[in-house]
Amino acid sequence: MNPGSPVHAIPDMFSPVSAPAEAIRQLWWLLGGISGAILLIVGGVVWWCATRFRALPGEDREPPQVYGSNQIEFAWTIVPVLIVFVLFLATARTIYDVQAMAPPADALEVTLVGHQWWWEIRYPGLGVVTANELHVPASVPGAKRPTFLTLESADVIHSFWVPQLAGKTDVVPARRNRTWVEPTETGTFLGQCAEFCGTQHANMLLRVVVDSPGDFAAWVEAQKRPAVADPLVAAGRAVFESTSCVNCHTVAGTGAKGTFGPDLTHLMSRTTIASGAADNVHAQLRAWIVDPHAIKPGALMPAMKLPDDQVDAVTAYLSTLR
Amino acid sequence: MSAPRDDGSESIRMPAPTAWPMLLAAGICLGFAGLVTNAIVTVTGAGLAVIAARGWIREVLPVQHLEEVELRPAALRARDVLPSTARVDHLEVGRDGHRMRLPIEIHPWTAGLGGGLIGALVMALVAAAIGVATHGSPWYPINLLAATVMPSLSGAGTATLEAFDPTAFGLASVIHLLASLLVGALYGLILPLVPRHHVLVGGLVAPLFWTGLLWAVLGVLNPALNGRIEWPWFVLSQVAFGLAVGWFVSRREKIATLQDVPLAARAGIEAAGLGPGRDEA
Amino acid sequence: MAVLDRSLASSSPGEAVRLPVASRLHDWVVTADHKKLGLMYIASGLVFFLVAGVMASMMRIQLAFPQNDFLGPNTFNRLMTMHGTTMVFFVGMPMFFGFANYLVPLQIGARDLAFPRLNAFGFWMFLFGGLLLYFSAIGSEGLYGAGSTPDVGWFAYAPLTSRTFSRGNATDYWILGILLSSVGSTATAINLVTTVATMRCPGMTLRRMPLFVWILWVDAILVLFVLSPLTAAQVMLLFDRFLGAHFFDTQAGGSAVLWQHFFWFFGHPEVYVLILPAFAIASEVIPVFSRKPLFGYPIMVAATICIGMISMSVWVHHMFVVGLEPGANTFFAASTMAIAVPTGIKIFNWLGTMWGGRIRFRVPMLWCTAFLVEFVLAGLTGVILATVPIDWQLSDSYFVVAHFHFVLIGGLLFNIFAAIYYWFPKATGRMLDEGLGRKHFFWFVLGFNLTFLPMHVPGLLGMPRRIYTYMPGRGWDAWNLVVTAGVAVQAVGILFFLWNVISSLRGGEPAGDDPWDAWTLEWATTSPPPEYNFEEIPTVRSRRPLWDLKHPEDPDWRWE
Amino acid sequence: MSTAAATGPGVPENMRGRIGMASLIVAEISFFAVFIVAYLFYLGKSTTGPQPGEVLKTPIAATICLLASSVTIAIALRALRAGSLGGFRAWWLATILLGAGFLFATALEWHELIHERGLTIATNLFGTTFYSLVGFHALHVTLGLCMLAFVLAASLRGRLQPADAERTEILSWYWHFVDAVWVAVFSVVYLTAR
Repeated sequence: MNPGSPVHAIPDMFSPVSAPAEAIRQLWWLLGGISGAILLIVGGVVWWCATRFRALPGEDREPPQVYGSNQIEFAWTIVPVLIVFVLFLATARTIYDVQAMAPPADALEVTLVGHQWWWEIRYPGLGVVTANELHVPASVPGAKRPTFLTLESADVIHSFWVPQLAGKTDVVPARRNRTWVEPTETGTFLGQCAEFCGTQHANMLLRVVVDSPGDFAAWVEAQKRPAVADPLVAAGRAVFESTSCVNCHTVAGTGAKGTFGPDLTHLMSRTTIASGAADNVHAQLRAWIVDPHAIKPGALMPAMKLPDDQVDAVTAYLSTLR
Repeated sequence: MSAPRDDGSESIRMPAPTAWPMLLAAGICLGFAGLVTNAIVTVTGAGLAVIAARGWIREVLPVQHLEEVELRPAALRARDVLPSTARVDHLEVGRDGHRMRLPIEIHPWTAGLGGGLIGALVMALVAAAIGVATHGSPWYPINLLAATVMPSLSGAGTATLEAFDPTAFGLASVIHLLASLLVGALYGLILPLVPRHHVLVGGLVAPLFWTGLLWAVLGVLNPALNGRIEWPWFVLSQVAFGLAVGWFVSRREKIATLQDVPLAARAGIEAAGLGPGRDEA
Repeated sequence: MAVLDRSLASSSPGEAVRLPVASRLHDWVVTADHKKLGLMYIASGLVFFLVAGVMASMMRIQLAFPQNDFLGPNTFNRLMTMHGTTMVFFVGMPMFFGFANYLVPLQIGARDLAFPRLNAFGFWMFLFGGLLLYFSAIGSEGLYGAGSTPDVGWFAYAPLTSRTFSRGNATDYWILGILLSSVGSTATAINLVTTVATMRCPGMTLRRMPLFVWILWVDAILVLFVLSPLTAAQVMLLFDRFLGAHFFDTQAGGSAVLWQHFFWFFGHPEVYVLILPAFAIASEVIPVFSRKPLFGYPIMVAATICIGMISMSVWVHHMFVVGLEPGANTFFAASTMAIAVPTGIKIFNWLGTMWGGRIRFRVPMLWCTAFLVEFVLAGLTGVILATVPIDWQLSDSYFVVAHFHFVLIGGLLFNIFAAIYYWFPKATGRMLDEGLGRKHFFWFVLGFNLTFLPMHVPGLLGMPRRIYTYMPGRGWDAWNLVVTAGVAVQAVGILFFLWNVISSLRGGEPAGDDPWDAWTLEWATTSPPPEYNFEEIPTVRSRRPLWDLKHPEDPDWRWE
Repeated sequence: MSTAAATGPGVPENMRGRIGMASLIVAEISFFAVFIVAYLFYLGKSTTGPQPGEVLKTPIAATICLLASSVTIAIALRALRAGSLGGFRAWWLATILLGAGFLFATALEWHELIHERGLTIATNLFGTTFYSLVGFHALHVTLGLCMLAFVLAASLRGRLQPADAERTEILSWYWHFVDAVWVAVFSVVYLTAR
């Protein structure tokens, strides 16, 4: 991971850094330009009618009673048809451009699983599992490497949307949707679930970290290490493994193999917890363990009601999961 | 309309007010509300619905229940609609007064569409000729046009673009024909509105106008064409199209007879006084 | 005699014989009169409108600042669901049926709808359905025994609505409330279709029918086609929730996407069901105040029918992001863009009507003029959203929220206001106040644009809809604050409106039969019309029967 | 003296009933269309349990009953028009019996499916779509039978005259519609199962 890479705070579709998003921005300018022109023309005609044809006070005459004109009707039918035809052609090409793209042999495959209300991220080819922070390699000249995402849902419909990388694609249960990104700049790009998925839809945030190819390889290596076994936090680990934490969470190399909640093996490698609702710092992590609903009301993780010393121990343990 | 009457005793039969429809609605709604509340609610609702349905049926069968509504006394009825004092202006047409019948001799559909077809043919020939002249292949411009909708062609190399591709040929033909017919129809409608210089307007001004528009948006519309286009040749093929359509349309129209009538009439405005009037309805 | 007294009491407010409240209330409850039912539809629609408007304001307060805690997520989601459901099913629909009920028989010279009692049944089903939906606030099984309104969004995507993810029975209230009112709506639509087909007065051929009636006729036919699929889909959901069926159960092979197909097969035409009455109102108001007949009447009829038909083949444009085949996306992009053409033709024809007229800018015309501009913008953002790749970015973002509020407020609500100002004198015998009306207009239009123009921007900056809170620093903060401020300005406009209605009902200027110098048949009877509408059924010879009487020297029938 | 019930001039009085019934039928058709689409969409997508081909038998007798009832109701109407109230009652009763026969056959089929084959609405997607579609059709047959019975009762009490033929015919449209839906259901459910 490159700590110097910038965080793009505004998820703005006008600053695309990836091929599909770039194609969309181009179409936007075409549509925006034509729409703006039409709005100006129609608005101008309304303004002209409102000023030029306003009745004068006391005027007691009826204007000429005009019923219509077939020629004019045909003309103002054909012009919109032509405009729509042209827009349709550009739309059709872009649809096929983005949707019919076949993954090249060296594409990175990632499976993104939407949960209420967090993201599970799996790299089937690399054996890496993480949550809420998607790392992808930048596609640089000479080493072009698009990332193809398979989108699955564990419960209800969610939607994957990182505006600077690609348009959104829904994450639908019992259905495998595909989308792809090919970022050309490193940095952290923000997105979030875009389909209403229940109580905490608003806090189902997603960060995409685009690493240089070298950084990405280093990150993958770090993720493959088993969880640190540190005697100082053995107490915390004992608490973690003896409570129902393990029913929902996985920590690789331990007995915790639950899949309802995020994989915690490398929890400390992520900058946020609770799918972006809070920063991943000691105080927030502790607060989250004490009562998740104070941070994210309605979250599916229960407050475990642990005594303070046990909370400290668990927090210490989790803080070692780098 | 409503002539006042002296005899206030007249009456009209109207459907009598009734509560049964409301009670039936209440019964049905309660019946379903029981699903989310309590079975007793369903039972009550169903019972109410049966009673109300029975009441309703009795009200309309065998003959529906009407009540006599007495007409209002004459003083309270609507006033007669009186002739207005406002004078009505008319569009003035030509020299023969505003009630003359317009000699409309335009055949916009046939002329415009026919012109569009001829123009399409001429433009295709010119474009193919340009393709042969510059790349030795008539398929080159056709493939470029198809690249508007085919991403596979938009990034293709020159060799691919010079080869024949049946899909591209089909798509390009459809796009070309549709666009030509639409523009041809526009010519048929708009050229008669222009008082003179039809060939200049249709053959040069209009093609230059849309070439300018295309130039502005082609980068998004068809990046492949945009990267490879040679504008002088493009303009030439558009002008060929415009001339062909303009020639065809203006040859079919006797628009000279309309040159001294005002725009409103040339535009085929339908208005009181412009069409044929009738003496009786 | 009692009947006569009643009509006297309502016709001449100055010398009213006041009946006891209970007795007057009873008259309204048991009535089968299309005018009373129409007014009840409109009045209940207005009440629901105020309630849903308060909900919207609360949501905007919550969103004014990032990480605000005015509302919690559960409350916000309930408000969001109820606001959408109410506005679509319990404001938009009753407004359509209310104006259709009141005006269609008057405009075609009939004494009532074809089935007056069925009409009453339709109204009460609608009202009781709405009340049942709102009863969920106290009656449903919520957390800790408290009531809970539905919180699954107004289009209630499966499987969020399954028993697994939506516990308690708030979702059942959503299903039943809409389902029952849909039964009423279908009944009223059948009634309207039959009325227009069979009850027209002598001489009123289809070519002479006011465009208002034409559009509402097409609209009622559209309701017949599209409302029962929603009912069917809701029945399926009900079976899933109560009988353990698997229609939308993704665990048993059911499809979450099928619900979307069914819902939007209803849901998109529904947008046109709501907006067509607005077109009808504009087609009535603009000619009268421009002093010209409607430009291109036959084309307007054709465009209306086109819109009705195409609207049933565009539903997938709500689903461009669910991952359908590129072929399907391309087809539905084409059909969606195609529907812009007849809609554009309508705009041009209204402009053609204004062009060359002598326009009187009274309050109804102000609303219709504003509608023209706002609706063009709404239509253009619609075409932008029909462009599938752009929709991949903007679908489910605040851009969409801004777009459809432009359609439903700038398009529909502006025209409803126009209609209220235009026909209020006919229904009550009193004019609404012009000065208050102008204040209402300027405040509301200003507030509307302050709210919904800036709302496009956070969508472009990546803000999804239906979020109860958001992180600071994403570039959304200032825009959201402006949007919320706009709501306050709109509220001022609404207060002027309410004050205007209340004060004019009590002491407005008497209207007379025909205050606007208009041309359709409803202005040939008294204001308010008697129970039987016309003493004698009128006979018409042209589209503008009153013009023919006012200008015997130059009647329409000579030229049509 | 005129009544509000009068239709527009030149429009026969009976048109109101006809157009009203036609509108109702349009709404009903789109209602059934959704269930038919759902049935076809989920055909073969059940993850468990019986498939249509394993449990459905082609209901020949029920189909004949229902199709025949469309014929008998037409004959009954012709008798009513001709003024033969006795003929009307006989054929009308035959229609009711045929409809009841159809319902009985459906009940037998469901009984077998539920108790012997173990297929309920909650079993799998096939059960879900099958019972909904066939069930809603049966519900419409039941409603139709209630209305037919109502007319028969009126006729037996001497309240139905040849002058009421028009209303009765409009009711028969509903019955024909229910019949037509069965033809669609039969093709979609039973013919695809073979």
